[in-house]
Amino acid sequence: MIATTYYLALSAILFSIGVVGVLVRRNAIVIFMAIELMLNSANLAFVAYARQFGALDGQILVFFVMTVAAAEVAVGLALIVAIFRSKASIDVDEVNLLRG
Amino acid sequence: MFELVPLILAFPLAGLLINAAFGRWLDEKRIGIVASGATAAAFVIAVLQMLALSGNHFHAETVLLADWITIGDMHLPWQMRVDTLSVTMMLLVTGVGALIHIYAIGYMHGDPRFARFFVFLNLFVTMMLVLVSGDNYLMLFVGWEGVGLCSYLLIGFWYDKGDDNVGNARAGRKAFVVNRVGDLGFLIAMFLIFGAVGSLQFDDVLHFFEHHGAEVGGLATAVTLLFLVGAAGKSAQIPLFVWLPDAMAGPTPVSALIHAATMVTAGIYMIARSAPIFSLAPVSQMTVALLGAGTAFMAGTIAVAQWDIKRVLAYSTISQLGFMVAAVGLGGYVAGMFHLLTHAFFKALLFLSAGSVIHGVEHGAAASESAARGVAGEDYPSGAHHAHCDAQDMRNMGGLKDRMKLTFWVYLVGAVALAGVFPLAGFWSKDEILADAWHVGMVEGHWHGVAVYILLALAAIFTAFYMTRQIVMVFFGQPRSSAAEHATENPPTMTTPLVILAVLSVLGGALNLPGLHTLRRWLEHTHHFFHGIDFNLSVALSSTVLALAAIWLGVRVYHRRPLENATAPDQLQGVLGSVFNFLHAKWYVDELYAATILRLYEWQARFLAFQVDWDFWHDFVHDRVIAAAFRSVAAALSGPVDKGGIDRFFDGLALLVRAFAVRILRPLQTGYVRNYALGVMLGVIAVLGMMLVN
Amino acid sequence: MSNVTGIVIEALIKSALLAFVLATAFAYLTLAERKIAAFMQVRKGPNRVGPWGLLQPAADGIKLLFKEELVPAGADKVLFFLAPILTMVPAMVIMAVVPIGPDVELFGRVVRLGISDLNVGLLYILSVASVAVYGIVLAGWSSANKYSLMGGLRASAQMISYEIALGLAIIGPILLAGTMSLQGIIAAQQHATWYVVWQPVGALVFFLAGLAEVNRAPFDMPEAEQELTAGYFTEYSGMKFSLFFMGEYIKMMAVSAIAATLFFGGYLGPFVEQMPWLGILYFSAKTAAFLFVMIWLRLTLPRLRYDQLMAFGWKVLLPLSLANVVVTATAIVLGG
Amino acid sequence: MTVEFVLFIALGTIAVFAALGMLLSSNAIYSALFLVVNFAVVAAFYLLLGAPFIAMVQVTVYAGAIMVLFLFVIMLLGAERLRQPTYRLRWQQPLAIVLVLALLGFAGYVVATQVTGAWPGPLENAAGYGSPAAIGQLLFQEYLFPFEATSLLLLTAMVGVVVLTAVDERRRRRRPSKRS
Repeated sequence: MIATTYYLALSAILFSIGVVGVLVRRNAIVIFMAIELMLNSANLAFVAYARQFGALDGQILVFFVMTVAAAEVAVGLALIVAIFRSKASIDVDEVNLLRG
Repeated sequence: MFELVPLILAFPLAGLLINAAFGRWLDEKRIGIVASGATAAAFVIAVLQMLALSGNHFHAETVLLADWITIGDMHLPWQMRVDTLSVTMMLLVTGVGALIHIYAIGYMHGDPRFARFFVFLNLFVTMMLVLVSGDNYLMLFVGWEGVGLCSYLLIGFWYDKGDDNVGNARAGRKAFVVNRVGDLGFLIAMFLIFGAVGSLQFDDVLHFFEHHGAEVGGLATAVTLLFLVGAAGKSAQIPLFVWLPDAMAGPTPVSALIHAATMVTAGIYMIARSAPIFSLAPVSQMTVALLGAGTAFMAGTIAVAQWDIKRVLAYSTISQLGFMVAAVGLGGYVAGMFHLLTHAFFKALLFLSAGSVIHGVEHGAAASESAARGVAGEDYPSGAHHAHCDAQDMRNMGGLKDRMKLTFWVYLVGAVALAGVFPLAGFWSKDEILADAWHVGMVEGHWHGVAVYILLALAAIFTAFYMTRQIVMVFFGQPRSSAAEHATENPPTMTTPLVILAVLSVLGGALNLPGLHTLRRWLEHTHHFFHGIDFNLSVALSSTVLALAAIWLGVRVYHRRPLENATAPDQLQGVLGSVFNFLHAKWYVDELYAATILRLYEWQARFLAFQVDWDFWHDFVHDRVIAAAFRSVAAALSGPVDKGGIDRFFDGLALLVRAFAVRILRPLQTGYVRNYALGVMLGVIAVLGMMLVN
Repeated sequence: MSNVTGIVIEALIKSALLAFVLATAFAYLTLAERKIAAFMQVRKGPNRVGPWGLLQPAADGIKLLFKEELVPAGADKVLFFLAPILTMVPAMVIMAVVPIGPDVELFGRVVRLGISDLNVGLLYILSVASVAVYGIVLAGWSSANKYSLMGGLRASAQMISYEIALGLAIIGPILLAGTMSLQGIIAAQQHATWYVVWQPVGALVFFLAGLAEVNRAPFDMPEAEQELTAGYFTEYSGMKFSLFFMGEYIKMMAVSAIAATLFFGGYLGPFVEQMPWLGILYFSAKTAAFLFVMIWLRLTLPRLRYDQLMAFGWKVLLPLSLANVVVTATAIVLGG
Repeated sequence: MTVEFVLFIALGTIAVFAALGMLLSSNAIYSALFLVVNFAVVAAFYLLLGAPFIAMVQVTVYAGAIMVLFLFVIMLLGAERLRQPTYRLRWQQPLAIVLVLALLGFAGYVVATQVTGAWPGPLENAAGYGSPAAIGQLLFQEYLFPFEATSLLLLTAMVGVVVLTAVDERRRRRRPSKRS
């Protein structure tokens, strides 16, 4: 039995990597993947907690997170495709029409 | 068989719905067949009801259609009543109605609003049947208002014709408004009845008055007088008769059906229906009788001095309605109903024949005009009243006897019947009324009976005289216009109903021959008040002598020295002078109303509008007091307070906000997603840090 | 501890055995396909190498082994090399949860004929099947060839689309048996009849979707020769090519085996309880029957157009399988 | 304990390196593949944590569907590499790293001080823990409403995607054909 702490630490590390991905990468798709990574690290923490307390609710939450992630990816990728159609690029730095 | 009675409403209703929905796609023939067929089917139902009644020992029967109004303890069912009185009216309405429908197919040929006309006619038949078949006063009132509406619609049917192109519409309005006065009386009467009895069912109400009427004193008198107001409006009695002559603006079949044969008799029907109440109120009865007799006399005198063929008939109608009202006022309900029936026959006949004459003359006008232009005779639609000479003015006619033979003969029959010459229908019914008056006056010794008798006898003399005058002016002598010269006989759809009605006018008296009293026996089953008196030979003889004398006089005045041309003065004008003018101007009744009621009303309205509303309320109170006060306060507020203080404060605030936004906030909006994400991250770190510190 | 070691050793032996059997079966499946094709087209087929051409697969293998491995200039070399392996591995791994016979006694211990029996066995099959698409997609992309890329894209779209119908078709047996374990489903069919009786629509959908999942005719769009030369493996040659080939045939076998297990009672048959080894025979026979049908279909039916294929998947199979699930669930609830 | 711990360390290392690979590869395809590896390892963790159902769903949904969709879009757009490097927001990179280190510091502090001492060791899980049946029971009884809500969410997403990616047929038709 591995202590829950380890899983939490691993989850924190993966989450941080995801954050860096969102903040640093310019490729919209990669940013998306980084967000998926963050969701996954959260899922990992959920499952670890679920085992810690012997309650299945954490696993159910993972289930819902996956559903939301699937929907989010579908819409997000569709948005990226739409942006690509008009800009011929998926560089997020080129999509700055909202500049003040 | 009584359960068939709803069909009597359903048939005309279906006819009107079919024509209203599909009329624009149907040709005239089909529209006419639908409408006439619907009315004829209703007539068949009415005949079946009559047979059903005889099979039921003439006992009244009610048929419940639906619960209509239920408020608390008050129940007003939508219930139809089949008794001898209502069946009589049903037979009359549907029978004469069907004939007039058929006639109208020919008369309205080519009219652009052909389908609408028949929709209105069917609606009228439906409403009239609601009126006569209802089992309570409220249903009667629904029909009452419904026929009023139809009357309005049909008087103004050619709403774009008449004086200034709105004359017909105005006539319709006049009819409607004058009728409303009567309706008001009727309504108040209903309220009184309901307040006293708690029901409007005929049986309940009449039963109440028969057994407790004496206890409530003046109620019966009040109710009956108010009923009289209603009846005066609908049946064109003094003082509300003024609308009926104007109603001649409608197409002639309408005049025949509504303003001679059916709707105008609604008042008589209503009084007959309420006979038990009237019998409790001798004052009302006397009023009714005198009013009817007065109307009969007055309208008779006016009819003598009119030139418009339909106008003469209109006043004649008022006069005859006066006969009926007088009859029911004298308690001679059977005589009144009898005269109602016979009058329906010969007045419908006269109107339709007059329509035939007008139609013929219009054709003649069209033919002479096209002949003048050298164009072959075209079939001009009747609706196009484009003749340069008035096709209804008798002075433009003359000599039509040879050109419209059939019309002449049936017109003659109708006129003689109306004049009350033995043995035609009018003779029997009118004599019964006179006999009633004689009976009341001489036998029972009431003074008003004598007065009524005298007035009615005079009216009968006038009747014979003006009918003679009309016949002579229209059919004898030489044509006084090219239109009359070219007049032609009309198609069989128009003449066939004339012949049928002529036969009825001749034989109608058989309904209630002395000794047989068929009608009286029949009607007695509805109310035991429906009794009659026996034939009075002296009255009959005297009235016949008077009528013949009047005819002789008419022939003498008009036939010996015929009118020379269309613009020549009337022969009577020379004899009577200003009296003729007075009569021709209809006793100046319209002018009297204009001078009294209208002037007063207008003055009061003007006073209210200009003095009270405009000058006082608007100019003084609003403009001076309120507005000025408001304005001064607003000026104070807007000037120093708003502009000087508040505005400047917010302007400065806005400048500050703008400076802040431009200098600091705007540069933050880089438009880079990653930048925003960094902001989010900063926030997360900050929140986490705060949570840890705490 | 020795028990754990025994289990590990047993699993290793079974895995190796399975790999060997699958490889051999693949070899002879290619021969069988050629023979059957020849029979149906009234010709002889391979008959030169060995008696009745039985050594033909070995000859083919040796030929492919010694062929030159070509790598296109613009290719992504790592993925180009990885793709065939990624295709092969899921195909073999998927068989791990399929029981090929009842428990037997061997060397004094009860041996389960089948590597593992997961309580989420069917989910395992689905997840592995969903991963199988990577090899094809990456092969298509890494070849730096338009045809290959098209093939890869088609393959991914097709497999994602049909996976849904496949998954929904599997729900029928799960609902009936009340378990996701394949052993459990077979056991349930021992009491009831074969599930094809209760789930004819489910079986049909499963078979058709399975055909599409393994890119077999008439759903072989990713490798449509006329349009895409050879689709995603246009640029492959030698051993890498044979790995793709092997992957496809092993997937065929896997789909057949799973179909036989889910709807046709797996290893069940007469006298299995008395002679457990008979089970393997029954199982093989059923699987072979499916394989025969697949080959038969390929030789009979023309290829679908791509839009027809997608429309069929989304507008026919998916609603059908959904309706099947609804009807099955309703029937179970109503019938207790 | 030791075997399991070694397994954990090995898998954890793979997970972290896969995540870093995702972060650092310049080619989006490699990023995606690294992420797939990461997901697979996380699935393995789920197995270790007694959640076989979630593990299988993780592989099916994340690896089998979501990442395939990513790959599909990357290939479709030909967008594995950005065309030209931009020099905007260079300053953000160090700032981001500093912030993330702060985050890690917070997390480490919390895990080290508050979680470790406060909790007993993980409970031994009852039989059937994490099985499809148990999850189904919970999902369709206690979490029925959220479950239905997610179905609505998915439907909405589906419609949204169709709308977003649909080519405007009218605009396409208005464009004059080159041949004519």
